[in-house]
Order: sequence, then structure tokens, then C-alpha cells
Amino acid sequence: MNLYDIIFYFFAVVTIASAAVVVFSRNIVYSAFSLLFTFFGVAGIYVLLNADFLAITQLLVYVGGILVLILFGVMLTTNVVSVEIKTGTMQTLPATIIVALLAGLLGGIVWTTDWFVGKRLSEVTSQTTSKEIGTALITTHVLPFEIASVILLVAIVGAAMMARRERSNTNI
Amino acid sequence: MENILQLLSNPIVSAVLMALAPLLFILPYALVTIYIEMKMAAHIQNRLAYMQTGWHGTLQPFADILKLLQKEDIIPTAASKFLFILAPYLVFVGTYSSFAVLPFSSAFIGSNIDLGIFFLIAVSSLVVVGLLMSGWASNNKWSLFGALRSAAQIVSYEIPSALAILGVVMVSGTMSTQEMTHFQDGGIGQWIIFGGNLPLWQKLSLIPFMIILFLIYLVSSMAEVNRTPFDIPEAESELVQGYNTEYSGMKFAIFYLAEYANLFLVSAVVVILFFGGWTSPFGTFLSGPVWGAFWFVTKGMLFVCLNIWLRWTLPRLRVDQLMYVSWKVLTPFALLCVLAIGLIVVM
Amino acid sequence: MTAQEIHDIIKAQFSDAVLEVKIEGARDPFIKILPEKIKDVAQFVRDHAQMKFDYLMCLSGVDYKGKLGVVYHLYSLTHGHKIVLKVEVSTDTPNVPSVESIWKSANWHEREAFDLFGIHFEGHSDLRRILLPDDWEGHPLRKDYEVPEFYNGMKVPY
Amino acid sequence: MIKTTLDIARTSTGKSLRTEEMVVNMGPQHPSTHGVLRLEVVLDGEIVVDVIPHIGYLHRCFEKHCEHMTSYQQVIPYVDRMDYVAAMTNEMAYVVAAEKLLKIEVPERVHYIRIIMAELQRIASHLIAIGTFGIDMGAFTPFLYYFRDREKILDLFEMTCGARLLYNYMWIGGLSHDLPPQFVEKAKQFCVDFKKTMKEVNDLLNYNEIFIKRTANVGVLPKDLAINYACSGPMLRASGVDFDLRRDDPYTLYNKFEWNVIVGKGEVGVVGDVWNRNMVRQNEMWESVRIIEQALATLPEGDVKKAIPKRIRPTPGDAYGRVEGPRGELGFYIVAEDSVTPFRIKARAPAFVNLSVINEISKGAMLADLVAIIGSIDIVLGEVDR
Repeated sequence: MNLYDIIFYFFAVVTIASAAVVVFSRNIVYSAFSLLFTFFGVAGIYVLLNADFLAITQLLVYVGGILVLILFGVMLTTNVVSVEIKTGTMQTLPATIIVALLAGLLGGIVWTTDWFVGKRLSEVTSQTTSKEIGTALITTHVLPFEIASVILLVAIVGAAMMARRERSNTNI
Repeated sequence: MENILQLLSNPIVSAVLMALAPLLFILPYALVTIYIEMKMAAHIQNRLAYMQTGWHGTLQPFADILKLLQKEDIIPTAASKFLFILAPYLVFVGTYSSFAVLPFSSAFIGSNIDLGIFFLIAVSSLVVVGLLMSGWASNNKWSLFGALRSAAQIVSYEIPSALAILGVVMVSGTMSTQEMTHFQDGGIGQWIIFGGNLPLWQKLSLIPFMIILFLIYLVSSMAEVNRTPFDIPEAESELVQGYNTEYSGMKFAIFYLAEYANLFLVSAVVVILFFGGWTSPFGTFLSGPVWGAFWFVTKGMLFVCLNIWLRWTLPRLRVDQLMYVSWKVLTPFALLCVLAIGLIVVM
Repeated sequence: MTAQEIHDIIKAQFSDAVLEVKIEGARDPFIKILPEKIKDVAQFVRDHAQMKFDYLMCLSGVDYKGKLGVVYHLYSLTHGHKIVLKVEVSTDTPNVPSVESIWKSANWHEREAFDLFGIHFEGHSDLRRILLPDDWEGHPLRKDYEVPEFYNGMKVPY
Repeated sequence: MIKTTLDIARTSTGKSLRTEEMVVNMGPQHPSTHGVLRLEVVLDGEIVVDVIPHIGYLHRCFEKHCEHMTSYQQVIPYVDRMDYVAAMTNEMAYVVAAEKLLKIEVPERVHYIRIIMAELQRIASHLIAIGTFGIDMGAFTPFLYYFRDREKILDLFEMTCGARLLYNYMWIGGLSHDLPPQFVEKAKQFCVDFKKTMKEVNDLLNYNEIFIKRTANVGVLPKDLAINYACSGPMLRASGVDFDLRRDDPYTLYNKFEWNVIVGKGEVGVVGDVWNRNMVRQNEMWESVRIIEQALATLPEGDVKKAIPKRIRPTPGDAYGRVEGPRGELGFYIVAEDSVTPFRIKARAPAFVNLSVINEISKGAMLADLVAIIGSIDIVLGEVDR
């Protein structure tokens, strides 16, 4: 077991353990904070996969953006501590079906993917990924990229509109 | 001897040692900066500050640290204990990990990764989570207020600061901090604030935009380190120190250390982005790996002192004025500058 | 306006409300008013064009040993004259109409008089203790007040 | 009426959006409540919905104590401790009221010295008011500049009566002792120095852009409300009411001197806002210097004590005497019966009255503005609670 493996298992344990806390914790704030370690662990695994751009984006978007947003939402909720989250079993049948379908899908992907094995981090020559990602985004994948940006723009305009409508009724 | 060498060659040990290296800088730096801050504040305020401990009070920072170490570490009964303890370390980790990509000189950089400056933006978001955690875990309404204000502030100011960084990245064509510095090598005229080493007409047309970007980054960096006039999250007279109200002893010291480390970090980023990083202002004169470290730290400390100066001179903004500055002034101007720089660079 | 003229106007309007007047020989000329009428008189002197007592300088409770009094020091910013109004009520039923709706500054003054003298101001919006703790017993500035030996079960040491 | 976000949320959907207000307890141990004031603040986000002041943490039974004195003279040290930032003016108010009760006329030199002392004290008190207001705004540095000048005034007081904070200098019928030999010279020197340094701190704080942004149009107290609440002093004058007891109800020899009443004009915002209150104080200090300089130049010779009986026994009756303290109208209502003990003394504390307006002017402001408003009222809790 070399350093690479140790780090990998470390991140894997961090990710799974904290994800379990997210699901099983009865305190909504603990769940939210635990999400931090899940995101962090995933980012670590990305680094091990030599996907440095993805890893940093994961940190920036999920930790810096989404997690903070979730925390804001959670903290501004009244009586944060006393919110009872149901962690019992309910609606077993639909849940089983959905989980089974999902598991099947994931399993299929795992089975059919041509896994890139044999090479370790030390053997892969460290090279930049951002250049390739950038080039790919504005050449081969330019259409999805543009569509995504338009959708985001629409979302921003919509959010601004919703925020404005409340104001327009009052003359502040 | 051989054993030690063998131990050092162990990858885990050497990785840990490398990770500890920035501490060698941060700890003495914090002591010096505390001293400088107190002395500068005192002289701005018409008084002398420490004069008793050591020559002109030079030993006072050590005494302060000793006092903080000895202090009883109080955890409020109603606090969420685990998060309360974790929060200061998380804040410190967020700042500390950014030091990995600071190029102290051409020879020393923690990790010369390709996405240096991008990494720096990303990990500083850990600080926000730490602050929110400390504010919530303290179980104090003032702390929660401080934490929410602080998170809102840092998240808002990351946008203009990231845009300012983007402008510089477009000029230098790299996100690696080390290469960005190499781009500016060759004397004061080659610094990015004067257009870097691009052709002359591009340089000249870039200068105004670069100065605007520099000011934008300077203001938003001050907001990100929560110092006056942007110290709204810890406003003493409003929120009673905000998120760190309930902290004492070593945990408070960690917050304090993180704040000072963060102060140097943003100053260093200003230096890397606009003022040539570790390069000598005189071209090849006084340059080299060791002189590089000297220039880097000196330039960084100059901006640290600028921050201190402003802190002890200006009153504090109000929270809505703060948001106004970020969203309605800095962000549009930063966008305009990025657009203009894009046009200039492409032409 | 002199105190005599002010008195004459008030007397003409509220002939039965003016109980006593002292102008000669007094440091501050005062008019003693029937307690039930104080609010009407206050409203009148504030709004009357020639008097315009728009500024309530001070409102003090006094314990005259057996009787409780309230003293209103009025001033007119417009005309620059002053007058003192006084009311007296018995210690057993210390009820005085509140003038809070006329001069808002009376709010805290009346609360203070209630707190320290136990004068009950009828129609006051928020008659709570102001200087003493909410659970204090008695009204300390009354002349017959005796310092309690215990406060909340704790012995008061002197 | 200023709309809060709560109103906005209600009006937009027609019914109340489910937002919850937060009640926070500001004080008694809070750095910017200037002592032990406690405010129960109802907040909607950052916006103040309601403020309920709770006072009395510093209640020292001043009025009860006075009823147990063995002489009228003994009240003076207690009066000092009411408003410990401006003890001289407190003494002045009490002796003015007591002399009115006793119908005593004091020598002219006493009047002059009292005016000099009261005006010096006004400057000292305003220096603290503006300095601490700066701290409330997050500017720590001006505070120490203001304190440097206050120190010189305290030196003058120390020279005169040996005390720096609680003087017991003005007595009924005169003063405890005459001015020391070099006092006039040193006071004149102080006036000259003060004018120079005052400009410096004025530039440092009052015309700072951020400071103006923070204070202009905040906590506006309209004229009629100010009168209705019987606000006084800089608080009243900042709202545009041209009223100063020193001129309009002269109590010593103030009408002998040439000076102006400072009224808020609203240069950078609305008349009656926080900035105006601060600026009225700032400009009043200049006028005080003018009065002091004139009084020093024309200081008459003479006795500083009038022969009065050791045990004062006034004829029964009551008197209300008031002076223009740094915070506003400071009045004492003294009821005397045939005894050497005061029957009843009521202190009309300006800060007490001024503070009662806080709920009215801070609704709809932000939390940071609330701090500014408290600072601009310039309360001294020793006086509020007595």
C-alpha cells in the first residue's frame, strides 16, 4: 500500500462517512456542515484522478457557492435545532423501485465502462488540463456550452425579476 | 544521520514537512505584524504603544502569545461543542492552504500548480464555511449575525476580486502564479500594472484599466479580510466582535492568526497580480532566489501596512453600503475592464 | 405673558378646576388644578394661541406627607413664558390623568413618578417601573417608605 | 413612515410572508450603549422594528439620598456623581436652583468663574461625546485626539480645585475657593491651542466621506417631535429649533457675552439627523471658546464667596432652576419646608428625556444605525438613572 492508496482510501472514507452523516443526522445544521467534507473528499479524489481543474471547480462551486447558500438557508430557518427530520422508513415500495433502478443504472455504467487501470499518479506525466478543457469547450462542445450559459442568464434574469416584483408594489 | 536522511526521503514525511513550511513564515510574520500594527496605530493616534517589554516594546507580541496560550479555554455550555472547536481550524486551513501557491521566490513555491490563482480563489471559500460554523456554534445571536454578515460580504466581494484576477490572467495568459511572475520579470516597467511585457502600444492602452483593476482588487481584498472600513462582521461597537465573541484562549488566537495570515495572503496576491511578485524592481540588479524572497515579502508587507493605515484612519461602512459598493460599483467596473482588456489583448 | 394673565385665561375657561394660585412671593408662580381636570387644562394651555405651552420641562412627583402631588413645569418655546401647574391627590387613591398624549416627554417622567411614588397615571400607554427592578415592592420616595430588610430573599446588608 | 422589509413582504402578497422577527438584547454590557443601557431590539433581518429601552442599572437613589442630607450644601458632591462627564454643569444647575430658592445674589466674579468653568466643562463633555460617537462609527483614532484636548481641560480643573472628575467646586453662594494665580494665563493658552487642534480633528472625522454616508439622513428627529418629547440641548437644536437656555432664559451673565446659538442646518442631509447632532456639538465648542476668551479678558476682581449661614434654612416653597448643560436642559426642582434638609429634589436629567425618543427615531433604521443614534443622543447613564 503506497502513499497514493493511503490518500485515496482516506478521501474515500471521508466522503462516505460524511455523506452518511448528511443523511442520518437529525440536526439539519450538522447535515449541512457535514456536506462540506463530502464535497471536500470528492475534490480530493478528483485530484488523485489528475483532474485538477475539476477538483478546484468542485471546491469553488460546491463549497464556496452551493454549500454557503444551503447554510444560509438553514440558518435563517427558525428554530434550527428543533427541526425534526424524519429518518424512519416510509413509502418502502416506491423507494425500493427507484433505488433498484438507480443501482441498476450505476452498475451498468460500471460494467460497461472501459476502466483506465494500471497507471498511477506518479506514472502519469503531470500536464495541464485547463487548456484542453478550454479548447474543448469552445470548439467541439461550443453548442452545449452556449446553451448552458443562456440558461444561466435566463435564471439570473428570472431571479432578478422575482426579487423586483416584490419591490415594485411598494414605493420605497 | 543516515536514519534522518532516510526518514526525510520517506514520501509521507517529506510531504508533511513541506506542508509545514509556510508556518515557518506565518508565525514570525504574525508576531512582527502585530507589533507593526500596534505601533502604527499608536503613532497614528498620537501615542506610543508598547514601551515597557523589551526595547520599544519589541517583546510584547511574545507576551501576548503567552497570555493567549495560558488563558482558560471557555466553551459555552449551550454551544455546539464539536463545531465550536472545529471552526477556528477550518478558518485557518482555508487561509493556510492558499499559501501553497504563493511564489516566495523563483526557487521556492509550495506547489507550482498550473491553476495557482484559481486554486487560491477556491480554497478561500473554506474560510466562509468556517466563519458560518463559528457563528452558529457559539449559540449567540450576535455571533450568528456576524457570521451571516461575514459570509454575505465575502461571497459578494469574491466576484469583483475574481473578475480583477481574470483581467490579469487574460493579460499574462497563465493562471500559474510562478509563470505570472516570470511574465513580469525585468524591472518595474514590466509589472502588470504597467501592462507587463506586451508590445508598447498595448502596454500604454492597458495602464488605465490595470490601475482600475488594481483598485478594485485592493478594495475587495480589504473586504475579504474583514478589516475597517469593511469590518462589519466583527464590528466591535455593533456586534461585539461578531463571530468570535465567544472564543477565548488558543481558539481565539487561531482566529487571530488566520486573520493576519489572510492579510498577508491578499497583499501577496496584489503583489503577484500587479507588482511583479518576487521580481526586483531594478531588472537584474539585486535579483536571484534569495533577493526574490526579500522583494516578495517587502512588497507584501507594504500592502499589509497600507491596510493597517486605512484601518486606523477610516470609519466603518454600513452593511447595505457595503453591498452597494460591491454589486453596483466594483462589479460593473470590473466587467468593463475585463471587456476592454480582452479587446486590447486580442488586437 | 405674565403668570397673572395665564391664570386669568385658565380661570375663565375652567372656573371650577383652579383650586389655588400663588403668584406674589412664589419663586415660580403656580396654579393648583383639580386632579381630574389636569388633562383638559393641559390640552387647553398647549393649544391656546396666546399661551402655547408646547414644552413640558419637568414633571415631578412629590410626597407632601399624607398627600401626593404632581408638579408640571411648562414652558413655551414660542412665547418664552413659563407656568407651574400642580395637582394633589390623596395617598390612598393616587389617580391622576396622564398627560402623555399631550406631551410625549411625560411618558418617562410619569413612569418615574409611578415607580418612585406610586402615583397612578390613568390613560398612560405603558405604566411600568422604570428605574427600579420590576419585582421591587413599594415606592421608595414616599416619606413613609421603609427600606425592606430582604430583597428577593437576600438580606439587604444595611 | 419608513417602510421595513416586513411591510414589503406583507404588501407584496397581500398576506404576511412567514418571516420571523428576532429579539436581541443589546446591553447592559455592550460596547456602544455608553454605559449600562439595555435595549431590547426587535430585528427583522438587519432592520430595527422596535426598540424598548430598559434603564435603571445605575440607579443610585440620588433623590432619596438628598432627602437625608443635613444641609443643602451636602447635596453638591452627589450632584457631581450624576453626570460624571460634566460635573461642573451639574453643580452649576444645582446652585442656580438653590440660589433661586434662597433668593441669593452672588458676586459678579463668581458668575464669571462659573461661566468659564461651565463652558470648559461643556467642551470637555462634547469632546467625549464626539470621540465616543466616532468609536461607534468604527473610527477609533479621533477619540484619542479628542481625549488629548480634554486632558488639558482636566488639568485646568485639577489646578483649580484639586479634582479631575468630581469637583465640588461651586457652592451655594459662591465657590469653594478662588482661581489659582496662573489659571487665567493657562486658560488663555488653552483657547489658542484648542482652536488649532480642533480643526485637525474636524477634518479627521466630521467631513470624512464614509462618516457622512453613515450619519447623514439617519435617525431623523423632526422639529415638532423634538419639542413634543421635550428634547433639549444639541438634540433639539440639531432639529432646527433655535433655542438655547443661555440666551433665551439667561441664568447668569451669559447675555453679557457675544456668541451664537448653533442650529442644525442639514448641510449634507436632512435637518435633525445624526450628522447634525454631531455637528452642533462640534460647532458649539467654538462658541464656548469664544465665551471663555471674553470672560477671561473681562474677569472682574472681587470676593468669590457670599456670606451665607452655615446651616441654610430657606423659607418653605419650591423652585425650579435650569441651566443649559452639554446634554441639554438640566434642571433641579427643589421643594423646601422649614428645615435644613431638602424636602424633595427632583433632577430633570436631559439625557433621561432625550433618551425617551429613541424608539421613535430608530424604527426602520438598520442595526448599525441604531448604534449611531444612541451615540448621537449622547447619554450618560449616571444621569439617566440617577
